[in-house]
Amino acid sequence: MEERDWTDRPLAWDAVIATPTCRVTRQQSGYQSLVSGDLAAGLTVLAPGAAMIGFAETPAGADYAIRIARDRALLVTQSPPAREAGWQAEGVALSPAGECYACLALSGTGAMALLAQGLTSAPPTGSPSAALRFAGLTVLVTGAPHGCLLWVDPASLSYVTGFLSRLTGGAPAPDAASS
Amino acid sequence: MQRYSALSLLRQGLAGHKGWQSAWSKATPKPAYDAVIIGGGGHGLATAYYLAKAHGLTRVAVLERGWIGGGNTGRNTTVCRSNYFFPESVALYDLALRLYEGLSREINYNVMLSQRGMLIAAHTPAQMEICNRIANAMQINGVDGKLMGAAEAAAKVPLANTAPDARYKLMGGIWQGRAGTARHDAVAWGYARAASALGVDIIETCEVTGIDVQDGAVTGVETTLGPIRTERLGIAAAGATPGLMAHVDVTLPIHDYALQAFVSEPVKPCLDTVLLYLGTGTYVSQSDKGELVFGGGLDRVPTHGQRGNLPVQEAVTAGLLEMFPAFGQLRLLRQWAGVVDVVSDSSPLIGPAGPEGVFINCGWGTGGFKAIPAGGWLLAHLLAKGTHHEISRPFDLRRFAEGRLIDEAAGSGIAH
Amino acid sequence: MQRFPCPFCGPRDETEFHFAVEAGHARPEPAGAVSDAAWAAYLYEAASPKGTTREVWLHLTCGEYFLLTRDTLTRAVNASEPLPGVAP
Amino acid sequence: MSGWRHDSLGAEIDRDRPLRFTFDGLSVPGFEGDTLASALMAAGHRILGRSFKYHRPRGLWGLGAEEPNAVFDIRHEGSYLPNARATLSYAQDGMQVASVNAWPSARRDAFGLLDLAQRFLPAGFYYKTFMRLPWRIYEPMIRRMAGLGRVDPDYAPDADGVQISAACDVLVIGAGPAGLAAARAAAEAGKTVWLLEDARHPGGALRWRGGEIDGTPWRDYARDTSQAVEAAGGRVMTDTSLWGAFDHGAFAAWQRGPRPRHWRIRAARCILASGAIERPLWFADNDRPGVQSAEAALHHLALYGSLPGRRILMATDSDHSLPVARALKDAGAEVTVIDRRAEVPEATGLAQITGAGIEAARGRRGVTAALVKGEEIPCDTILCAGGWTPSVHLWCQAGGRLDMDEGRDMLVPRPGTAPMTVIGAATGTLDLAAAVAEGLAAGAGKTPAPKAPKPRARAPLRPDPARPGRQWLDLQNDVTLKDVALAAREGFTSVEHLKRYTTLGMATDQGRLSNFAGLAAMAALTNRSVAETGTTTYRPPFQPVPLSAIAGPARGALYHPLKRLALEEAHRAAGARFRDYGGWLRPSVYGQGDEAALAQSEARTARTTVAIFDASPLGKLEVIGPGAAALLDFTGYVRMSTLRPGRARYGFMLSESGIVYDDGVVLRLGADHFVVSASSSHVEGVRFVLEDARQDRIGRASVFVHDVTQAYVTLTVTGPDARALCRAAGLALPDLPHMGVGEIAYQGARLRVARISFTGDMSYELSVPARHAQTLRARLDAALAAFDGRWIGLEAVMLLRAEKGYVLIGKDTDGSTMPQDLGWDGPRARRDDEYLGKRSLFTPEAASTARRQLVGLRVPEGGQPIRTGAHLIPDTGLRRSLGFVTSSYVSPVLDRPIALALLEGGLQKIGQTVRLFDDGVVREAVVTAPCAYDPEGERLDGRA
Repeated sequence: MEERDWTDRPLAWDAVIATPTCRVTRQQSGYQSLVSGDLAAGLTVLAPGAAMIGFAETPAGADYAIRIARDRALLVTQSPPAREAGWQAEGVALSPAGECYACLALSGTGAMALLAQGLTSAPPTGSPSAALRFAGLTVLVTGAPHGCLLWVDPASLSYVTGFLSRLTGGAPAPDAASS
Repeated sequence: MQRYSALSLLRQGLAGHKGWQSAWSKATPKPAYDAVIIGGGGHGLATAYYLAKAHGLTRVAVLERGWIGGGNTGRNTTVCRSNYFFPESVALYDLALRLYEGLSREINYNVMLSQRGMLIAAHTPAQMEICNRIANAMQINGVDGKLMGAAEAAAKVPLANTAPDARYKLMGGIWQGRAGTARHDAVAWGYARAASALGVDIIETCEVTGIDVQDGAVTGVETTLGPIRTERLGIAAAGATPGLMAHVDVTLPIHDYALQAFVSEPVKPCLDTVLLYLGTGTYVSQSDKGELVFGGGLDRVPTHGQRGNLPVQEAVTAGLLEMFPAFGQLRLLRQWAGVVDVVSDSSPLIGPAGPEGVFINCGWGTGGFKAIPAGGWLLAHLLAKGTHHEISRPFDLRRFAEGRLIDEAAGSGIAH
Repeated sequence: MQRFPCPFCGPRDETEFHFAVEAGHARPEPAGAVSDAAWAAYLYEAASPKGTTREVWLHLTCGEYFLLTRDTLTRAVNASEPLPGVAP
Repeated sequence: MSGWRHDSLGAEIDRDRPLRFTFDGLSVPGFEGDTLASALMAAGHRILGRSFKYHRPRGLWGLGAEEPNAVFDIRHEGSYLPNARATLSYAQDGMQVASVNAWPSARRDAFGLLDLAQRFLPAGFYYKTFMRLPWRIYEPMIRRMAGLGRVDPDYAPDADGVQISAACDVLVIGAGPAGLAAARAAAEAGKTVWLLEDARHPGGALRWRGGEIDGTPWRDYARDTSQAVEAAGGRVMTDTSLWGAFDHGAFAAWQRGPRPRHWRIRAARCILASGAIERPLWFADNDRPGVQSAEAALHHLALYGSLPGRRILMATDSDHSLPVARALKDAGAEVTVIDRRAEVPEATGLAQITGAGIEAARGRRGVTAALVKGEEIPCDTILCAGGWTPSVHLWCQAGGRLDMDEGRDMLVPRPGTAPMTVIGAATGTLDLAAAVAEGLAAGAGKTPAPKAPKPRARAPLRPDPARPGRQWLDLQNDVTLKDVALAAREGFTSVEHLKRYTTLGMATDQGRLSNFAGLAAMAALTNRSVAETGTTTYRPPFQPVPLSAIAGPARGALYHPLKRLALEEAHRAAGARFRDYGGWLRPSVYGQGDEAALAQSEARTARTTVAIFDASPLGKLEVIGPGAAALLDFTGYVRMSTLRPGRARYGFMLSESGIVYDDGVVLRLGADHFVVSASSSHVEGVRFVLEDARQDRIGRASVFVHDVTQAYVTLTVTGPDARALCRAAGLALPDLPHMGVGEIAYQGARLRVARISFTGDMSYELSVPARHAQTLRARLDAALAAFDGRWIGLEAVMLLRAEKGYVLIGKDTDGSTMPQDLGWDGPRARRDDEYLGKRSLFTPEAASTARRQLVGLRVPEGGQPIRTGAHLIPDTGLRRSLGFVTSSYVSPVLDRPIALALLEGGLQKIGQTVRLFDDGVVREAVVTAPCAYDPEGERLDGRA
């Protein structure tokens, strides 16, 4: 017996997890930027029309900002913001964030129940921040028409997909089985 | 003191056990004592015993707000060890272990010190290097520490996880053969019985509500059973110490946290050592009754409530099963929590504090049980002589202002 | 399993929070004018009250430091407020 | 053989589906729906186990989690479960069931002789003997005797437990009549209700007693309630144990099934309807097989058609158990009621002996007679109806207190002491209609009115110390009344002392049967009331819960997540081997064979031509805003406000106690824009330090921190040919000095170039957005061959930096290392502004010259490498550590071992010989400066 031999490979990023009530797929997002400071002013100059969304909220348009903190958000836009990175005169800090977050779509009637398996408590209701602890990591959760989107740091993507596939494990999702 | 032995058991057995006397006398407070000790846990009772035994001071009272041994003495995972890094710590904990080694015979009470050995298990080359650092530190300090390789370590814990997908594989670790466990309640009762036999008053359900000070020196304590005069006050009250010291306007570098412990249903022998996994932070041993006794990290919310919460239970249990997948067959039987007083550098506070005549012995954090004999020995020395024993001097409160911290977690990379 | 209110995010599980320090520890400055004892008191001392306490906590997911008033014995949470200077 | 099966009764078994299992090797028939207890009873098995201490033969007592005796190891279809209670385990075809703590079997246990020595083995006997030799000598024998079931070393249950979090308006615990009524009322009021039931079916005692709830047959009521609860968005879950009540309305439940579920439930309100457990009676040898709970007998008869015997005595002191006697008689047993009351209403058709109780049981391996009024009455079964003990565990877990209800002779919840509403038998209400009324009121949100005190009808039933013989209080742990008397005599009179000294209540039934008895006995022995004697605390779990359910799926690779590189697959394809470095899975070396040799070879290449390594985990914290420089000046040991844009500077972050917390390079991209390269395992910690200072000191509107670590992949090209390789790869690198920072366009994105060296050779840190990582890697890779370059892993990088004496925080430093100990005294000596940790650098200890300081070590020519972890000791022979070796390698370019160490007063000892201690072996080395290679830094600019 010696050191752990790390030969297990990361799960492919395009792996699909499917259960009778839920599908998990990787989804491409638009351009990501981290924006801090005066968020209202920031959105006006960086992505006019983009709405700010909180936990499990579904954006109306293609451009939107996912609120992380009181003065910080992840801006997701279809084209890169037309400003240089760094400090903006409007009192806003801007960092292009490439794929700072990888986006997993959980869709189907069992999506929220699957999400709840990674939380230490029932999902919050009406939280202005989309950030929360999932499976021991800080992730962002936004809404989607048929479930939710889970935004996780790319280095942990393999762990998160591994976690989700062990949870679903071919067994029916909890909604279908328990009552 | 009525002597305990196989023969006395035999004799009493034939007499229907009618002749056993109370293990310790139930005392009521006298107006004054030569020394008063607050806290009827292991440390307080040991202090009283050594005051009487080693220093001949018998006008001594131990004040316990509940029942003796009911605090952290009766709420821990019973591990005894001295596998520490800094020489100051090794001297302290090895004094405790040496006193433990002769304790059952000395106080004629079987505290069941089981020196079954303890393995601190490492999983990566980096951890093995740290383990070598500690093993060498122990050897230099005259303690039986040894670096163990994978095969030797695995032989000590036959059921440990060897699956290829184990998160933490056993690469080896530090072995201390003299480490082990002792019966926690017996330590409190044994010291109480021995102290009581020497004339110490053990006063239960007596809570201290104030400390009397005149001209900068202690003159007595106020209690729920009335005032008691004394010019020497020892405080061995763990998590209650900050509150007691607040009476004399002393603020200590202590935070109180809940530490949980867990017990499985009893099974036939399957683990013969004490094991701490560096990877999971979970430690486990099997009691003589067959239960697996295990624990892990603190509940990281400062508290005085003796209750644990679910997230830590889940993490510690997952850690145990990651170490021993076969233990997934077992069930949790009991869970409890103690309030531990954690000092900023995770080493205890022993020495004078506040008014003249007041001495504290606290801040043992998660590691107080193993230190009971030493804690008692050193506090007794302070109370009797008014000055430090060489072993307790480094643990004086002044180390913070001097910047002379004894930070084991930082020094060894291993928390208590 | 306790639940603390982040002044911004709302109630969240204890696992999302990290205890920072008891409230009211003003940093003594400048360093040259601070005694060893005063500095040690600032760095290490804690009242650890049994009962009501006011503390600074960090909400790990959003990064906000805030003030929490709670009872260390009953674990009741009384109030949570942002640090001074936060626009409501 | 006394138990038997009625030919038609049994509401929950399916007689069309027979099955067979083995018990201690004997074949036992049963039906689908049987528990092991009901099947074994029906088949006539009486001795089901042996007691813990005396190995007394024991039979079935109860009907649920309180069962202390019938505990089995069960093997079935590849799964294995030790210590399973017969009452809670359902029989399945082919199961192999074995008794525990007995050899070779419970029927014939070789250790049964121990009972003969019982008089020398009183409670706590082990505290009084076994002291002559070390305990470790006696212990193995005792350990072998102890324990119940066995762990199967070859069976590891799957880590497939599901953990789910949920919330509800009203949590109702227990689906007996009171709980059903409460759930119904709450659901009809529009609340989201979760109704949890431990048993497989709702109904509570009505399952075997029958009856109506609120005017409706109970089955219909239960069905309608389920529908109402689900219609209102709630859930009804059976086979689910609510086992823990935690802070702030949190609860934990274990739902059984093929994949067990661990539920964390947050409830706005909780209604506790956990019922009550029948209390035993105390008489001599009340532990004999055949002595059972009366209620359990009715349960087994009505649900499974199982009867414990044909000649049954039932001892009681209330009317509540008369239906038990009647049902058994109707089923064909001969039943005599022994009623403690002198005057009782005539129970039609039942033989009655009034004004009497059982004084002793007769029969060694099972009841053959009972002693009543001094006369032996032949019987094969003694049923005990000793009254009721409310199940208040969860109430107490939630902080609730208890009151002694003298009239009902029960400890009941004291209203208002815990955030729960308790109803039904759990609060002492045994009357069905009253319990239902309490449920309806509680479900509608009302707080129940305090109960009217009930006058005490007669002296309560208590263990009687005056009676001869041994009376068992705790069956599994073998605690008798005499043990409690001994505890009282020896002063262990507080309830907690009693429990710990005698082990009463510490068995796997968690004191359900014994706690009250022990309490009552101690009260009687010490002339105190039960209230004065006190109660023990109940802690989770309410009943034993599988560790695997609590642990959940966080096992193996899911236990502590590892971060993975975007280029992991490419590195694997290039032959990389991986290791966990501070939570990141990174290449250690490339290729097969001895790791140290590979690392040497990689390092040599990096010194002679060029090498590339993946440095992506290095933190990238952007600090942006007018207050950025001030923030970094305060949080850093080295001032950054004086850094020019386009340049980088190495610095430290200290804790307030002056200890080096992290090191790294800060890049200044613009006046208000910095990037902090935190070390890979400290990214989050450094970010929170920056946030703290920003929010609490510098001003939260003037500076912001963005963690963009994972947006980029960073590949570091290092070696004399670094620049040439980059150019060969088609990168139009700007002309940068050492510690210069620039940017070039790369495939429509930006590639940041920083001339930062962790190896001492010319290095280019190339950072591109992750989506361009593959092409950048491929281009560099393609260019490698021309230079005889290679990819190198972390082991080689560690070696290269050690040759230069560059520290690795946490490896070459410990929790006492300050920057001056690393030779960085400048800012401490010169900075007059405030920064984190400043004051701590000036305590008496911090100013000492005898601190442990970083040095290098050189072994004599031809000497072997030093092992990391070796200590430095004085040459005076004193056994004292002066420090220790933190890093050790063999340098391929120097062709000799190198090492770094922390040594007391080390900076003044350079050139001196010191002694090294490693596992008892002492040798010598010479203290050197930390940097062993190219101390002048001439290689930083690469090949000319």
